[in-house]
Amino acid sequence: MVLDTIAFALLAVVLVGSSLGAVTVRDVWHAALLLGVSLVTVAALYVTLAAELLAAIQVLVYVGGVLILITFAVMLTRRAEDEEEVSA
Amino acid sequence: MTVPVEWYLVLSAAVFCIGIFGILTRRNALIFLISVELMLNAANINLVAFSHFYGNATGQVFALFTIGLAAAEVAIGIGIILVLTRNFGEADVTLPTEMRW
Amino acid sequence: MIIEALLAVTLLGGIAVLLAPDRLAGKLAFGISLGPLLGGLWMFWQFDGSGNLMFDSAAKSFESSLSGTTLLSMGPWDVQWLAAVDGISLPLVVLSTILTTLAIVSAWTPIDERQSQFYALVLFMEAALIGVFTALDFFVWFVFWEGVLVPMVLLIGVWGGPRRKYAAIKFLVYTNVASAVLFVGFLGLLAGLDGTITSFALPEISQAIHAGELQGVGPFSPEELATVSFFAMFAGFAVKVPIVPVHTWLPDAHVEAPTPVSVLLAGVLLKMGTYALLRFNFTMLPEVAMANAELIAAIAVISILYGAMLALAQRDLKRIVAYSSVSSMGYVILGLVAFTVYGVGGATFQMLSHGLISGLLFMTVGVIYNTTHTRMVGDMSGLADRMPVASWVFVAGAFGYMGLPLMSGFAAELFVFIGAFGAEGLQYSPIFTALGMFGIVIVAGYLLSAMQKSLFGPFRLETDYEIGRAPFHDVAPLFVLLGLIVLLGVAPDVVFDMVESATQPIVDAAAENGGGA
Amino acid sequence: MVNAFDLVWLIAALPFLSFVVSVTVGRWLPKEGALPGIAATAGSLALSLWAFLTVRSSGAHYENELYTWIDAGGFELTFGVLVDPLSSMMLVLVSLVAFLVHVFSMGYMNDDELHREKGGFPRYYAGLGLFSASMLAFVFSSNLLMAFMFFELVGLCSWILIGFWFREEAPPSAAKKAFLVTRFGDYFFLVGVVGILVTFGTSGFADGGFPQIASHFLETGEGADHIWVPGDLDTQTWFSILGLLVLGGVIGKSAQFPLHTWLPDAMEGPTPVSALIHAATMVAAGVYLVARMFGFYAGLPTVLAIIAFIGGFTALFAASMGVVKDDIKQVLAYSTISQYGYMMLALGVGGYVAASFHLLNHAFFKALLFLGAGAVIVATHHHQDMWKLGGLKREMPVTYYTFLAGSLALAGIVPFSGFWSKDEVLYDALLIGLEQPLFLAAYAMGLLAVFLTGFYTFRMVFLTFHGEPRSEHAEHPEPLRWNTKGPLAVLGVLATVTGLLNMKPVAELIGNHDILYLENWLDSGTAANGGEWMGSLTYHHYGHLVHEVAGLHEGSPPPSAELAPIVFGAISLSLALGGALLAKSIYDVPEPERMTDRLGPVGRVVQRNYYLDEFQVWLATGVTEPVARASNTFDQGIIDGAVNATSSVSLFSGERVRRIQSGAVTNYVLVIVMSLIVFVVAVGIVGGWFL
Amino acid sequence: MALDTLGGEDWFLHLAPALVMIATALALFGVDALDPDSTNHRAVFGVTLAGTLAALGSAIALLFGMGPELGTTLFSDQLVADEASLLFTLIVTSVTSLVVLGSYDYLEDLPDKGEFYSLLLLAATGMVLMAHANSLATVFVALELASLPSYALVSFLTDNRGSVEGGLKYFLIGALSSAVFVYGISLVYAATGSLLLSDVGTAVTEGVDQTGVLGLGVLLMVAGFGFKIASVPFHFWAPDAYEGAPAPISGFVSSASKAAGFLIAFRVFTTAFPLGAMQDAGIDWVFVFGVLAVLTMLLGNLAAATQDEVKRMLAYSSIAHAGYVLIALAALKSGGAHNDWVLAGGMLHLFVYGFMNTGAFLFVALAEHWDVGRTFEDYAGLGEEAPVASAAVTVLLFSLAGLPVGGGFWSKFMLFGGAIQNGFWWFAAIGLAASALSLFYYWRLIRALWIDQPTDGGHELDGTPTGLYVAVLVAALVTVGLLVGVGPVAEVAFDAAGNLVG
Repeated sequence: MVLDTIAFALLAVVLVGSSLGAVTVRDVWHAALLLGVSLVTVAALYVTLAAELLAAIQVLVYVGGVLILITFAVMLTRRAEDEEEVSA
Repeated sequence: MTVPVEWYLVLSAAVFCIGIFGILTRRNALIFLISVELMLNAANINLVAFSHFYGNATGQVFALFTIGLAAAEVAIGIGIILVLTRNFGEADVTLPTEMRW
Repeated sequence: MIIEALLAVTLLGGIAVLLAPDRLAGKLAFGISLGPLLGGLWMFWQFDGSGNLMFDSAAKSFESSLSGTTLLSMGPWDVQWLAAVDGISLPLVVLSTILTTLAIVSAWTPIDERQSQFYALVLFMEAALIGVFTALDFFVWFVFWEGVLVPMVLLIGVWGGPRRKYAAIKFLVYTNVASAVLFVGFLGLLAGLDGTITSFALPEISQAIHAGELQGVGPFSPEELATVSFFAMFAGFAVKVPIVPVHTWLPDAHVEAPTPVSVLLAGVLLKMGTYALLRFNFTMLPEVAMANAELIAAIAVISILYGAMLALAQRDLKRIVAYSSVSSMGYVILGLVAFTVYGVGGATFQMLSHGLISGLLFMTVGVIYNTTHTRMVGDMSGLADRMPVASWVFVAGAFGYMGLPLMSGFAAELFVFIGAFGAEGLQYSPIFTALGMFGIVIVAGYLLSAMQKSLFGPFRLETDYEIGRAPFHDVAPLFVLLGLIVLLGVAPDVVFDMVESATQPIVDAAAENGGGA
Repeated sequence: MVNAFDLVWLIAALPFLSFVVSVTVGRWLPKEGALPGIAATAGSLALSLWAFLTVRSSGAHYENELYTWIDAGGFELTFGVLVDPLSSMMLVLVSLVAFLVHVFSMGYMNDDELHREKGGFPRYYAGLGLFSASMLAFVFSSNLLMAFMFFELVGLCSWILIGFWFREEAPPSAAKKAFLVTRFGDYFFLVGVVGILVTFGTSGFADGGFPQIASHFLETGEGADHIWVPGDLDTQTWFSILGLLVLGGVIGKSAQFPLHTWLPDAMEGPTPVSALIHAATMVAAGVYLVARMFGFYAGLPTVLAIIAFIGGFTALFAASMGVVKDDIKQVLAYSTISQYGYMMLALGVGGYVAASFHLLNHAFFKALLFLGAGAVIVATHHHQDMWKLGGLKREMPVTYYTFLAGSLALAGIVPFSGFWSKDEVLYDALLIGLEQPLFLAAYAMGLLAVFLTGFYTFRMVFLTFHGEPRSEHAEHPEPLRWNTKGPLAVLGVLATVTGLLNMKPVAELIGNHDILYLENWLDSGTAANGGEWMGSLTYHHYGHLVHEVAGLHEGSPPPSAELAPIVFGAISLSLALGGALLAKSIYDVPEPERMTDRLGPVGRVVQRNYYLDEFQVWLATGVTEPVARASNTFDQGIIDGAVNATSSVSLFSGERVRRIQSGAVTNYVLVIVMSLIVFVVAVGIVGGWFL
Repeated sequence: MALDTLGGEDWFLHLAPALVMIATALALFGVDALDPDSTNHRAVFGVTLAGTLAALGSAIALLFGMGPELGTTLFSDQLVADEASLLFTLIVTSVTSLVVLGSYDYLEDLPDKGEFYSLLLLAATGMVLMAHANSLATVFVALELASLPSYALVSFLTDNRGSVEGGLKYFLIGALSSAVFVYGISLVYAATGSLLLSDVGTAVTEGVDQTGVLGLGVLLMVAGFGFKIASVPFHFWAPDAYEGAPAPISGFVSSASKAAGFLIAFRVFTTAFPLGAMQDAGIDWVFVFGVLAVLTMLLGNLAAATQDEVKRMLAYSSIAHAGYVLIALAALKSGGAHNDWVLAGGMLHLFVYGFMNTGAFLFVALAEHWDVGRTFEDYAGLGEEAPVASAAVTVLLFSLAGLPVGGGFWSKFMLFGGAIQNGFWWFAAIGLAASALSLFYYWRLIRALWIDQPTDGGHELDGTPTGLYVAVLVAALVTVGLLVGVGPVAEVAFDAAGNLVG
């Protein structure tokens, strides 16, 4: 009972915190990492809601797929930025 | 279920708002994407929570679709962002303003 | 079938002309236009109908077996093909065909580029005009009504004068706004007849309204609905007529349009407005018209006098004739609101008469312009010296406009005045009429001044070529028109008999519904 | 057996035919249209005489519908023929003068090589033909509407003929002025016609016509059901309004004050035209019209008073201007106005016979004077200024003596025709005037005008024909041919003798009323067959109406009843003679002087026609034109401005609205989110979600 | 379980158009994969055209009752096959056919032709599925299926900054909107516990506890739809995307995608959120749509009136037309006698609009093909040089303005007439005023074509792109044909609308 509540509260705090972090940190790379944190937190939240399968898929698809895509994109776009910085 | 379902509602709303906040405040296209992902997740939290609440699987199934489509969206989005970077040199969404008015 | 045949011949002829080479287009269009012309005259000859189509009592003429065919079903409503003529519409059909043929002939000289397109558009417009005057289903009618607009705006826009672009867009948007307003007005009536009618046939709608079937819609009581619809439609048609203060498209359009188009614009298009006013407002909702008779009469009188004053201030011959149309159309309104046989019949007669006379004047100005390349009164002087035929025809037309007896203008104006003077439903009718009649003095003022300055006096015009007589095909149409004007002036009964028979039911209905008389 | 009456329509149709001939093939004919015109008017004259004699012999009157113009809505408008003593007399008069003028025109126009109008003569004769046709049709009109229509047509012909020399500046302008001023009067006329049609349902003159209905109602109060009166107006007042409205046309056409200004300008037209149209016939149309529908006016005292006063005033007013004119045609023009004033005065006092009499006489002597002036003009190569003439008596004896006959008639010198009719007019006016002071004022003005008439007439005669020639042209005038002299001679005889038709003073003196041929003629309806309805068109009937219905009683008889006409005839004769003698003393000298300069400012005012022309020009150009221009500015600026402003505002707001599309996607998102929030809040508050 | 009862009776027949298109898209990948380096344009084009025409034909056949009976649900009520879905399938497949026809010449010199066509077909499939969607889940999935290829198609010209910019904006706003939309769905689910439209409707009718949650959800869904149909204020992507996209794609997105978006809006709001119950609950979506309609009509027309570029003018005009169609939702009335009329008017307008608008954009494609230029001035004199196409587009433009030269007149009449019948005369008034204004800017193009003199002596028009010509002509002919032949379509629309508003 209390445990559930505590777990929810904990997860909520982490989720909100990491989400806020994801949209506020300067560096895109950090933002992507923080997004990963919040996605995992959501997966954990699913577990508390008895949606284990969904949680697994969340981790697989989101963290495994989306995050990697984003990471990839960060690398690609950052390189372009860096080049510009160098040239500038 | 001991945690009141409204709490999930509030939590998801918070995440949703954070997503909107991100979209409004950041100019980087990737952050934009990240924010959208957060909003989609907020929806999913709702769906899963109420799926649990109502005891039917509908919400969960739908959440599954959402995850899938979110992934596809990111894929397309990143493609576009890459083209954007190629054409405009930066992944800044405020950069392309040639078409206006 | 004759009506359908006229439409088909004109439309297909238009397409044929469109495909014809430029150098043949004018002659070909003339040949094709003889078809509807002869058809129209044959109808006029054979006309055996009586009464007004909007009433049960009408004996329909030339209604074909196609009439009543359902074209579309819109939920519970049917759009039908309904076409017939009565004593009001048949003369207008004939007028349209006559003026179109003459306009085509008069276009031979001035129109020298994109000829096949020009003549094709004229024929398309003729088809739409015939449609407007014969269709009895609202939607078919409205299709034709707007169908006139499209060729006309292109004719002005492509072949017009220096400010044609401005004139065309102004005409287009202005009249289209008007159409929108009248459309809403009419839809209001339809909404009020919800459940009563099953088609958009105008006679059915009119009879339903007369039978008191109109119900309130939304916040409006039946009476309010009738009033609102009446004025919405009135405003819409007023633009087409045009009535002051919604007349300002007219001078621009007239002045910029090429001569043949001006002829059609003044000769027939303006009649669409008055015809529609008669068919819709004054036939369907006579009680509203009578309840607001003084207001409408005041508008008419203002149109007459104000339009005449504007004409007085102009220096461009075409503009003078254009503004005089505003004035002349005021008489039509004055006649309509009188709700007497002479008033309404005279209004119809004035439509015909004005069509012929203004057509004649525009054509004459065109002939003069073709030769002199100016229309400004101050630029020329003593033109009668070099162009006697055109000048004296202009004189004849001008006197027709001034209401010289034994020409159609006098007959028309006299009928209107007689009709309006003793109108029972119109308070102070003698005063309104007398005020309106003062227009005949002002019209004489500006036309005589214009003639004195431009046609008479010593010849003076700076040109680097010899001013000579106009070619035969330029002046021939003038004499046809002049002949018709005199014919109608000497023997108005030729037309007025059928007009009267179509007018009487309106007057009777007004007397019953409006409680006047 | 062909009845003369059945051919009356031909009287108008023949000149119309000549009009058609002139227009179509005139230019290829010898004399370019003159001959068909002469033939047609001769035919008309013959037919008119035949009709006149038929009326005389049978005492019959004839009314017939020729053609139904329109028949709708409860009443029909027709063209018809009404032949009675008045119209048959007028037909003869008009066709005679028209015939003579056609003949004269050959001399005046065709023979004048100097002022040949290339290709213009067919137009000239077409105009004359159309005019004759219209005027004759006007005369035999059986109803007011038809009369109005031909009234307008003669106006058109007047316009065409005044502006005949359209290549010059002045004639077209004068033509415009003439048409416009008469049009102004005709406007009231038309309102009146329409009003009469609506009021009575008919505009017929004769049996069952509106004069009969009106007088019957005024007399007995019967028949009100068939009379439409607007609102709660008093019926008699309404009749008076209608009468005044019709009078508007009369004032315009007969050149009465204040619409007389066009007539002097109309002298720009060829002189035969002036003779025919602007002296003898068309200008008479107004007076004739009042006489024609006198049954209507006779019962309306107010209208009669106005007619009389306008007439008297015009007579004096125009005469005063005639005194100072230098142009021979101008003098004649003002004298014409003045003489028509007398006729109006006569009608206003119920002097139906006197008016008709003066109309008849005036037509002859004024046509004569104009033709004489025309002869002078053509002989001296178009010199009209009397100060450039003089001494023509010797070179042009025929012209001089006929002109003198006309002048004596005009001045009212016994026994020439003018004396008799003018005297009768004044006598009638005096009789009514003794009762009603307003009429007495009209009489006084008329009487004073007699003196002026004598003066200006002989001033004209002396300046033109007496003394020494004052210019090259006057010294050697061109010889004239028969076609000028013939008409002059005919008219000269007529001007001398027509006065014998109605010598009222003589009749009173000898007590034999049988010699009042004209009066008996105009009263012959009752006398001849006593037909019921014809009573309504007789002098007798009119007199009855004037006295009984309008209440204009003749004043107490003058001191010596038997002598009265003679006495007052003597008074006016002596005034005329006085004027003539004064003229002789001043102008019948070898070196006459311009006296107008001595009149000082008054003279200038008179010479400028009391600035009435200026006033009317000011009305047209100083008032109407600025109003028109202001309307135009208003139209272009405000009304069209509003239209253009609508489009400008639309486009401007479009220009503004599209600026929210800033191009930056973050702004888009911001707007979307904000509007979403607004929606949520708004709908939430309205829907009560937060409760 | 037999194949034909997998999702319901005859499901593959019901879904034949969609299936044909998916199959064609897959076949395209196959054809393209055979030799990726040198795509055989004719073959790819032929396959695509055959596929879309087959889909179109099957839709027509189904509509004429040659297939299974309509009005059934498939896959456990997830999809529905009724007149409405068929009508919109017809719209989508027609538009797709026209666009495919027009694309042949447009793509002549561009790479990745196979991808283009397959994306087009997939997007079209998504739109057809939108027409069939019967649950919020399928609505969302179909919506995304339609949107994702569209993003790619808009930014298809990867070297063209405009195309990329348009695609980016389309994508970003689209992503946001789909997130908002799905969040709205989740809230509706939270309030009602169901995603099936009918079940949601039942739950709403029975009353929900959480009015605020439901209301918020509904409004968020409105925003999602608003994005799809480019309604003000969710329209911002539209002008930029339409302007930047390849012209055939602009036509495709602004016609087909909009139509599909409208249909699910019609379906969702009439079925899942019954007006009476919602208004009782204080969620007056009709009012919201009313505001949207007025804003959209006004802003769309006003902004279009002042554009300098033809394509952007058409883009704004397409927004304006969304405003007219929104009246179909805004003029519904609880218990209104003429709800079917109003709704049918919207459907009919979308149908006619599909042809008019696609035709107009394809004309722009023609101009782009000829390198005519972008602004009105650049188009000057085209009427003389390409009279047939210009005449066709003249008819289309007049019809867009609502003049009775084409079917646009009837559909506008139905919309405004229905609004008046239901008592919302002010919509009709605003709509007609806006239409009148629209005539102004459509006229500018007509004027440019026929009246204005070309500034630099005319254009060099190389070649006659047959496909584009045929497409523009067909669009014009159908539009004109609908003037007299709108009857059957109107009947279907009435039936479809009747099914929705009952």
